[in-house]
Order: sequence, then C-alpha cells, then structure tokens
Amino acid sequence: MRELVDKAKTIAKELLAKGEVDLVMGWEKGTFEDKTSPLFMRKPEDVDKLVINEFCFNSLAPYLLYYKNHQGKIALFVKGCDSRGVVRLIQDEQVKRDKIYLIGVPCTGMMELNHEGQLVDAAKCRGCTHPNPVLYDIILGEEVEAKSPGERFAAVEKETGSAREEVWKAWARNYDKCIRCYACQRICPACNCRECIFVDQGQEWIERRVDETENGAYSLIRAYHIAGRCVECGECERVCPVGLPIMKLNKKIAKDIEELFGPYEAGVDLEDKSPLGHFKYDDPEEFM
Amino acid sequence: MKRVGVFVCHCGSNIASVVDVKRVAEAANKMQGVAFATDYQYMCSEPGQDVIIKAIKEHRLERVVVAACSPRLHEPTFRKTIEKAGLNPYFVEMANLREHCSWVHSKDKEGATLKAIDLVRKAVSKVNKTFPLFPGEIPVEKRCLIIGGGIAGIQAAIDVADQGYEVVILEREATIGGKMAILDKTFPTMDCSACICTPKMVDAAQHPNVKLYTWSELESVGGYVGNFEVTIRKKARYVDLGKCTGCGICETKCPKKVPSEFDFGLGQRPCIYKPFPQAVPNKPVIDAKNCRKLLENKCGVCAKVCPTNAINYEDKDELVTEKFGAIIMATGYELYDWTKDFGEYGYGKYPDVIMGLQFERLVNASGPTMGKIKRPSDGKVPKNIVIVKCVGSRSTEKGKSYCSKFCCMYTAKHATQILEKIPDANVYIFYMDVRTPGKMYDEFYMRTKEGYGAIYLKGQVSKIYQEGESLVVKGEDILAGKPIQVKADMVILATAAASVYDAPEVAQKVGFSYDKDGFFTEAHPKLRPVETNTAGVYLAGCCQGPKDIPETVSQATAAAAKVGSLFSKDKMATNPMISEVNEKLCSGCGLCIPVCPYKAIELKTITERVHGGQVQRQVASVNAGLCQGCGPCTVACRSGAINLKGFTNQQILAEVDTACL
Amino acid sequence: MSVEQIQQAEWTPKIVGFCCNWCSYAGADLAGTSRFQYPSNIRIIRVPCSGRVNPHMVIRAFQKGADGVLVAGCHPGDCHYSTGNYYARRRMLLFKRLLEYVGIEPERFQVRWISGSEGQKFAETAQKLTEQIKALGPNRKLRDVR
Amino acid sequence: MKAVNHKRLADILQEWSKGFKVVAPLKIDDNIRFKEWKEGSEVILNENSNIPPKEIFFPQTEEMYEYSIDKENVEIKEQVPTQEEFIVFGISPCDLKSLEMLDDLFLTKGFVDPYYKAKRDAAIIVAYLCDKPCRTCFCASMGINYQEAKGADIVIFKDGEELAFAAQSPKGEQLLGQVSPLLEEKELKLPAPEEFVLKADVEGLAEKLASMFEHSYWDTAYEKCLNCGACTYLCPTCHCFDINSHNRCKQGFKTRCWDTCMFADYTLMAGGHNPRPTRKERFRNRFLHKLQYFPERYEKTACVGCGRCIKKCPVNVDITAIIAQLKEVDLNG
Repeated sequence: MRELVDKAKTIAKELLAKGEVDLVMGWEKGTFEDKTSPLFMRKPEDVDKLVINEFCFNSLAPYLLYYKNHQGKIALFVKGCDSRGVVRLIQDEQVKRDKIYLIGVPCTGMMELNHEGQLVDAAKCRGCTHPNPVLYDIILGEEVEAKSPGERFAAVEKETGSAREEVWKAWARNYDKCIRCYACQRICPACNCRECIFVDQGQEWIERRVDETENGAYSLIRAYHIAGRCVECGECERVCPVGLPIMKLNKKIAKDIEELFGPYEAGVDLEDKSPLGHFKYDDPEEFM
Repeated sequence: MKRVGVFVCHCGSNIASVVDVKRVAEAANKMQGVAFATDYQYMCSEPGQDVIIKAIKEHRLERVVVAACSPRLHEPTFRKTIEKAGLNPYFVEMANLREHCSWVHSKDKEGATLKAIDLVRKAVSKVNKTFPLFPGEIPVEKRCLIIGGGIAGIQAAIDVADQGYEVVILEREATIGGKMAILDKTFPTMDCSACICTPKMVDAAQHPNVKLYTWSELESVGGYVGNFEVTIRKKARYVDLGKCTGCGICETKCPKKVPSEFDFGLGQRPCIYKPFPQAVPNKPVIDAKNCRKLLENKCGVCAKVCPTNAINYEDKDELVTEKFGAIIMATGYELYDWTKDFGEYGYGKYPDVIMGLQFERLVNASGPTMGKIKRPSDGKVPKNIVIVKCVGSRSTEKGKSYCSKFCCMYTAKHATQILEKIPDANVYIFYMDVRTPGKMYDEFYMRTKEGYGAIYLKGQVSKIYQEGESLVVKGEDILAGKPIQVKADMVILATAAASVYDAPEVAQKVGFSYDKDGFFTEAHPKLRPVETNTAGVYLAGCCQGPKDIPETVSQATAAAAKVGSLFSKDKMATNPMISEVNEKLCSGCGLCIPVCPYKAIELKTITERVHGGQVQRQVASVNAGLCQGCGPCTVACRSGAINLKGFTNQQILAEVDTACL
Repeated sequence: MSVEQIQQAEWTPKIVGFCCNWCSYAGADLAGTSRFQYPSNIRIIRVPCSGRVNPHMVIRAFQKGADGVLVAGCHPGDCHYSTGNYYARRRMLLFKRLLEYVGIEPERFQVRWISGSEGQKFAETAQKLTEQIKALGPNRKLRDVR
Repeated sequence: MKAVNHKRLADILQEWSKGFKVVAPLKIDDNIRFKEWKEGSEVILNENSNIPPKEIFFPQTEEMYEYSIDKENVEIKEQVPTQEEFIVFGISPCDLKSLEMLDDLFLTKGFVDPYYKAKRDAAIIVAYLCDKPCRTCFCASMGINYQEAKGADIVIFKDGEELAFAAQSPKGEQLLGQVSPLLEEKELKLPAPEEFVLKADVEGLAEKLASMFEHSYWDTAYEKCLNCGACTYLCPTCHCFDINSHNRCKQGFKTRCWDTCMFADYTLMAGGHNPRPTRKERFRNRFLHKLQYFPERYEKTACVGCGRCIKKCPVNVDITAIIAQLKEVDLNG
C-alpha cells in the first residue's frame, strides 16, 4: 500500500490547489512507526505529512458526522471497509454523496504488533470481504484480492458447542471489564445518533452505573442498534481499551441475518434495504 | 410524582370473590405517589363514577388508576369520567384485575391478590409518566374516489353521490361495468345480467355528482383520511371524448381485427373499439399495441372516416392530481390462470376446454356466437359437456387454498343454460362439494339437478385429453367408488376467483394491507368488514375476497354509508395516541420511514441556531392524520427520538420496572 | 430483592408479557371471560402492537428481575396495523438468537402469536412458560443484583 | 536484602491473604486489572494495568447511600465508608504518584471525601519498581523516578529470577515479618536505569497556557479527537464523577460514577445549555485541566507519564505530542 502514497499526495494536493475540496482527510505518522493518526489537510503543504501504509487503521468516515454543516466539499481516503462506512452514512441520510469526494485505497490489510512484539495481520481484517472501496470517485491503484473472505464469520463459528453457563460466564466477565468509555460507539459509522441513548440518561433507558447488568444491556442493545447496519469494519473491537470481543456479537447478528433473511452485507450497495427496515411474508418463525 | 388516586372495583363478586380488594386498596394507599385509594362495588356504574369524580375533587387527584376490568372494555368510560371531573381524559390507566387476574386465578386467591397489587403498582407507575393528550382536528375534503368501475364501484358511486357528495370512478378499462357486464344471466333469478347492469352504468355516468375516469390508472396516493391527494394517469385514448359521438363508423371501418379481451378471445374486435356495444362511456379507444397507424404510421382509416375529427394519434398519457376525503376500493377480481398449473387439463392447449367466463360469452346473445352454444374448435353444438369445479380453488398444492364461493352457483346456472338451449345435452359436473347458502340458492341447485337433470359427480378430474374430435375426461366418482371416464365435446372449468394481478401493488400505493392471496384486508373480519386499517379507505366487492353480486352490492352500499358518515362532519377528530418526534434527538436518518405502514413519516428540513449561526438539517416528521399509533417506528429509532404518545418508552419502561419488582 | 433474598423466600417466577392490544391482550381477556385458569406469575404489559416492543424493554425486564419474558402479537397477516408483527418477527428472531448466543436460556425469552380468539392458547402459553421457567429457576443473567 | 524467587510470589501473597484482602494486578483474559488476589490468580508486574489502580480507591461506580420514601417520610441509609486494612500489591511508581494527586484532590483544601479516605487509609501499599520503561512510558518527564516508590510501605524489584523486598514503613516491616520464613537474605540490585522513547517538557507550560484559552491552536488540534472517554477513564489522575439516583419505586440509592469531560453531557445543564458545546472545548478542557488548572491548584501536573492514553487512544492523540506543540506555539502569532 505504501507505494500509493505519491499518487495520493498528488491527488490531494491537486484537489486542494484547485479548490475542488477545502478539506482532505487522510493519515499521518503517529507516535510510533506502527501507528498513524487522522490528518486533516486544508492547504496543499499539509499534504506532505500524508502517509498510506498498513497502519492506517482509522476509518475517516465517522468524522463526516462532524462536518454536516460544512459548506464546501470534503475529500477523504477510504479503504474497503471505510467506504462501506461512508455508504452507511449516506444511507442514514447523514452525508450527501455530492458533498464528498472519495479517494479509494485498495487495501492489502492492516498490520499490528502482537503480544510478542511482532508485526502480524491485524485481527480486524480477518474475514474481510471488501478490501477494495465499494464507492469512490477515484481509486489509487489496482484492485486487490480479498485474503480470507471465507472467514467472515470465523469469530462466531468457533463459539458453537460450548456449554451455556460457561458462555454466559465469559460474557459476564466481559461485562465486568467494560468501562463504558464509548470508544466503540464514537468510532462506529453506524452509531450516528445525535445523542446516544447510552450517554443521554434523560430517556431512562440506561443508568450510568458500570456493572454487569448495565454493561450487558449496553453491549447487547448496541449490537442490536447496529443490526443489519454494521459494516463489519471491526473498529469497535480494535479501539476497545479492555479488548472486548465486540465484533463477535456484530458478526453473530450479520450471520443470523444471512441465515434468516438471505445474503446481506451492510454498506455495500447504496440502494439496498436494511434487513430490519423491511420484511418478507414468509420470513422464518423458528421461535414458535 | 403526581397525586394518584386508585379505585379498586369489586365488579360485584367477579373480582372481589377472588382478589382481596380491601387489601389491594390498602396496599395501593401505601404506594409512592398514591394520594387516595378506595374500593367500590361497581366502579363503572354511575354511583361508582361519582366516587371517582368526588375523590378527584376532594383529594386534588392529578392521575387516576382504575383497577377493574379490561381497558378494552371500560377505558373509554373512565376517560369520560375523569374528563367530567376536569382532568385530561388520558390521565387514567386501568389495572386489569378481572380478565387478567380474578377470572384466571380463581383457585389461587393469595396469588391473585398479590398479582392485583402488582398490576395496580404497574398502572400507578405508568400513569405517573402520562402527559396530557389532545385530539387534533383535520378538515375533510368531501369527495370520494372509487377505484374500480365494476358493479361494486358503480353501486358505491351512486350511493355516495345520492348523499350529495362528489364521486370519481377510476376505471382502467375503456368502460365501466366490470365483470358483471360480461355475464349472460345471474343466478338464481336468471335475470339478464346486462339488463340490470347497464342501466346502473348509465345511472352512474349521468349522475350529476359522478365523474368517470375510464381508461385511467392509479398513479400514486398521498395524504391521509379526509385529505388524500391522488394522482391519476389518464391513458392516451387517441379519441377525443368531447368530439366523439360514439357513432361507431370507425369501428366498422378499421381494417385490422384482433381477439377481443371482452370475449376472452372467442371473438374478434377492431383496433379502434368499444369493449361492448353498451359501453359507458359509449366511445371507443384505439388499441395502441395493435393499431397500424400508431405502430407503423400506416392506415389511418379511422381518422379519415370520423365525421367529427375526434381521432387524435398524437394523444399522450395525462396525469391529473385531485383531492379526496375517502377512497373506496372496488378493484374486483380476475379468474385464476389455470393454464400455468394444470398440465393434466392440457395447459390450455385444447380449444374446447374453456373457463366459466368464456362460457358466459358463448351463451350470451350479444356474444361472438350470438348466444348459440358452439364449441370454439369447430363451431359444432356440443352434446356432452363436462363442468369441472374447484379448478385452483380449495387446493393447497396448486392454485388457491380458499373457496371461490360463487362457482357452485354459476356452474348450476351454466348447466341449466346448456340444458335449456340444448335439450338433449348431457351435462356432467365434477365437484368436491356443492355449497349453496343463500336465498333461493339451494332451490336453484336442486332444480338444476333434479329438474334439468344435470349429472353431479362427486370427485375430481385427474386428466383431460383430446381424442379425435372429442375430449376424454378421466375422473373419479367417489360416491360410486370407481374411476369414471366421460367423452365430452366441451369442458368448462370453474376456475378460482383470484385477486387482480397487481392488487398488492395498488394496495401499497394506497397504503393498506392485503393477504397472502392478494385480497385486501378488512379492518376487522366481523365488525369492520368494509373498512381497511387505513382510515378513510373502504372496501367493496371481490377485491376483499370472492363474493357474488348481491353481496358485492350490499358491501358497496355499506362502504358508501361509511363514506357518508365520514363526510357528514366538516372536521374530524384525530387519535392523539400517535407518534411524535423529538427533533432535538432526531438525526434524520429515516430508519423509521420504511417501517410505517401508513406512510405517515417523512423527512422535513428544519432551521436551528447552532453556536450563533443558523443551520438546516433534516428530521423526521409524523403526519397526525396518517399515523394510527402502532409504534414500530419507535423501535426502529435507535435514539428514542420518535416516541408513541400514550405508550411512551418511559411509560413502558416504568411498567417493566414495577412489574419486575 | 437480591437473587439471594429470592432464593431464601419461596421463589416463584416473575414473567413479563408484552401483549399486543388487538390480539394477545384480547386473547388474554378471552381467557378471562372463558375462565381458563393459569398460574398468576405473568404480568401483562399492554402495547398497541408487537412492533412496539423494543428489545431493550426485554433486556430491561431481565435486568429488573424478570425470570421470563413473553412477547405476543397477532398472527402473521392479522396485524391490526397490517405489518407491525412482521417487523417484530424479524427483530425478535435476531434478538432471541443474540440472547441465546450470550448464554441466556432460550426458554426465558419467547415469542408467540396469539389471536384475540385464542384464549385457550394464551392460558396454555402462560401455563407452559411458567412451568419452563420454574424448571430453570431464577434468572441471574443480566440481572441487576442491586 | 530480603528476597524470594519470583516463582514463589504466590506463596507470599497466599500468606498475606490469610490476614488481609490483597488487591493485585491480575491477568483476566487479556486484561490486567487490580482485583482481589485468590489462590491461582496470575499476577502481572512490569506492565501497566488496563485500568489504573485509582479504581481501588475511587471505583468507577460507588454506592453512596440508600433511601426509601414512605408517603411524606424519607429515610436515608448512609453507606458508612469503613474499610479494613488491605494490601495493594504491585502498584507501579507512576500509579503510586497518581495517588498523591488523588489525595490532593480528595483529602485537601478543606474537603475530605469519606469514601476515598476510608479506603486510602486502610491501604497498605506494596509497590513494584518497573524492570524497564515501556515504549509509551514517559514518567521521567513528569519527574518520576521509576526506580523508587516514595510513600509505599514495601518496595519490590526484580533482579534476575529474584524478587527483592524492602520495607519502607513500620507497617511494611510488620508485613514482611509475616512472610519472613519464605524470604532469604540476598544481595540484589536494581538494574541500570533505561532511556525513555517518549519525552515531554512541561516546564513553564502552566503559565503559558494561562493565556492560551482563546488561542487558535485549539481550532484544529482537537479535530481528530472523537470524544470517547478512553483517555480519561484510563488516566490514573483523572477523577471526575457525577452522582446518579437509581429509583426503585419507593426506594432507591445514589451512586457516584466516573464521568469524563470528553462526553457532551458532562457540562450539559438542565436547561439544555452546554458551555462546552463541541469537541474543541472538551478537548481543550482535558489538556488545560491536566496542564494548567491542576498545577495551579495543587502544584502538580495531572499526568504521571504512564502512557495509557497514548496506548489506547483510538485515533492516536498523543499527550507528549500535544505538549510539544503547545510549547512551540507562538503566543504572539
């Protein structure tokens, strides 16, 4: 991916210089070599800091929510998963397609340090089905092959067969770890409410107490809120400071949607209907 | 916390014999927020209601819980009661101590009493979170649209128009009249169908309050009860109705003939045509699919012969939008297409296997054979005729699961017609059952069988095939317990009555529900049979399910009466228990929009001040006229921005919390 | 009450039933008028439509001490509001699977279609649900022990 | 010097746990959290716990009192904050330093928080001197020597396979006495101190920031921050909380829960006004509080250089980079 940076810089500079956009969102080098941080470029010279590499984890799509009243056009770099986040935001009427310029980055997968300090394929990229942007105005390079599309539901499949009490205990331990920092929610392109019911307590849905019951409710209901809308970018799980297996729930729901209502991937097609926004008369009724 | 009053009803002994009502009242008195609690013999009686009114005044009660029977029974009663005492009528909640407690736990008095206390606590917690609700008012546009111009639509139109309201009949064919105009005779009286139908058609067309849009399609429906905005596509007719006198010269001169839809292909018609001689309006249309002028720019004979220059080959579809206060659906039915499923009957490849409606044309004096029963293949008069009933009806395997209701009677009618016209004919009728409820219906059937000598065979037909000039019908006579084979000259299939092919699409356009078979769903099968769940939309005739003419006509009249009662007021009150949007929370994501069955939610743009500047953003907005208060939108809304008044998230959560205490 | 207190006291299951006003609530009413007997454990919350039931409310019931939750609505095709139960069906299908996935017994959360004429079915459902929950014992999962 | 092979640490903890509750950084799945040590628990030293040990003294959710209402009468049942002596084992020098700041906050300037005090007074601190700094560490820049632990009752460090124990208070002596049969006398020494990758210079920063509230630096600096609460919840010095009621019909209880200036509702007022309406104001507050307000009030920078926020920030907001940028800002520009 690194080889794309020159072209990326040229495009970004040109967009800014010509005034086609007044803001370009990309990445810059972070604290360490294996970290990057979102970069907001407004002048052509800002573009010098731009990097494109296997550490550009952050989806820039959620930032679009902060520029809803922005007058000009905004360009942003999008990997496959990021572009699905953008589609999500367009479908949710949060972003207008004609107000953004998408620079597609065919993604060969992110890398992260493991516990032993070695660089390995990032967990969030496992099972990726869309390494290439699904929506873009310009693409930086040749499209790439998905590495492990067959493992889309690997995280879920492992689960079957465990005894129910043990399963619950593992989740209860997770709920004990959660500190409700809401990093998962803030980074999620599907979490685009103006005020999250979990933060805004005025509606009486949840209490701020951090304990097994409230955290459990948060976890399950957040998963349900993004059911059929989760673009499976895995950012929530990556940013979780206590390492909760958040994507397990999201993947579980995505898998169930496929099983119950037919093949579906969120954020891939601007025209598709959300699985919970329509129904079929002959939907299954397994709970009867 | 509001000052809540709790009123526990004995319901004579219905509640009090199981639930310790005194204990319930005492427990209620100790509940948080309860300022007063008492019990009484019959809360719904006038003295009982006075107890409530008096207590509201004496104890300055702000909310009321009546612990009595099902709210489905007496909620309206107690709403009126507390309104009399000066409270908002929606400040009352009922705890269902009778249907849900005393009557179902009569052997567990302690459990029932504890449950009763819980139910009261739950109601108190809910009523504490109740806000005042006020019904709104919407104006009513006193015009009625009738979709479909068959006998149902015609009858409804005349009945609404006679009440003094304007009516528009929308008909997709070139004439009104529908299926009834096709029929020859009607059972059991054997009246000539056209003789009773065509005067009605003329009555409707000439009624000063009725406007006809024939050769027109429904394009879209917006708005809501009292205020529908309907766009109608007036299809290009190529004949100027203003100029045309209906003289018919064009029809006689048109050089190209095609199979007539009206005669189900048994006869021919020109490419400029009236479906039948008594069509209303009695003016032709050009069949654009076949007209040589329109297809190849050749011919043009009709324009040349027209004495009034009424032909206009440049005619285009035209969209008109009009406002209506009510809509009556009268889109009728069509015959189930048996040819795709019934391979054993030849998939329609044998010309002498026909459907009932085709027979109606064969036997009709104005039909292609001038009323002589001749079989389609060679025009010979058939001697042996087999009628097969329930083709595609009452079948779970192919066709429809339901009974098409009127076939038993029309097959009997067909048998008598055949036996009258061809006295030496043999009519064999294969049937599953003969169902003849109705005035003079069974008598008619018995006369067919015993008087005319039609041969009824109980059993199904397994195969029909051609053998030389005749058809072989193989079936079973289960009463005799043996297979049976009949050599027939003609076979008539009593095919199922099915919903019109695009009925679901039409229902979606108008915005109400339909069943798995495409028939429109009534609001309540017993008590609201001519209403739909969408306020202001009514049903008449076979679009709701197969029915015969008298039933159709009575339903049409009933629908017209419903429209009349809606139009009798200038303004109508709306249900206040509907969804509302908290714009502060709403992100305008629109996820609520597709789940609304009434198309009551749309996005609107609002302007608000943010940090000193003005910004515009989208939010959902609920149309109070359309919303019926069902609530799936509230669940689609993640942020809780859309809430259902009377059943708010906070009220239900409060109930959950107290129910689990 | 905490779980421990409950265990000490004679425990009887708490069941919350969300019933659609037009079908299941009416079915429960009919069970009453027909005097079909069932255990007194169920507390019915009236909602206009099964489509009004937010999965969050189901979670809330478990949090606050319900041992079982029933969501009951109109049979498919019978929805008073024409389509609410179809949305409910999709939502509850996914949500039920999710609860099972994290280890909550499937019996604790059940969805049923009960029409206004099925008083017997309502009574039987309440009866069976109570028996099933009794067999499982008190619910501790997701439970607010405070 | 008293010493024990590191593999026998469990024996020591086992012995102590007979008389005290022992709280130690335990491995819980992939996390390290300060939790009560039980036989079989795995202690992880020389690595920052996911959640700082502030949660021992100032838990994320803490019940304050119960109440019940009966008509007009309200009865309040205080949760009397009492605590038996307990051992906090394995706290690192930076986290130990953070307790000084929490002490300042909760115990000085005329206000004593009884909930914090009870636990703080009851704690016997056993500090663990880090083997070497992690790459996100910059405690040295915050004036902390990672090879000493002032204020701890016992200090431990590792030399090869051996763990060295040194008492720094009578209570520490007493505790070591309890396990003396397990300890051997050995000659052990601290490894040579290592350099830090990250550095930050806060010299004179508080004074500079005092005139920077309206500075244009903040107009873009905040832009990448998503306003999640990870940094503040993971910060050993952040200490904001709010108080919540939990009503259960006629009774209920109050809790205080961590809150964070990163959340929109932190400064949201009942009337709907929010003096910190956007991410910019919230971001600015986080840094001004750490680098200006806290130093002004307590003469300490509210950062101990543990690096948790750098490690866990979803978008790599790096406090050392922010400090460097702030130092470079031209106040006249």
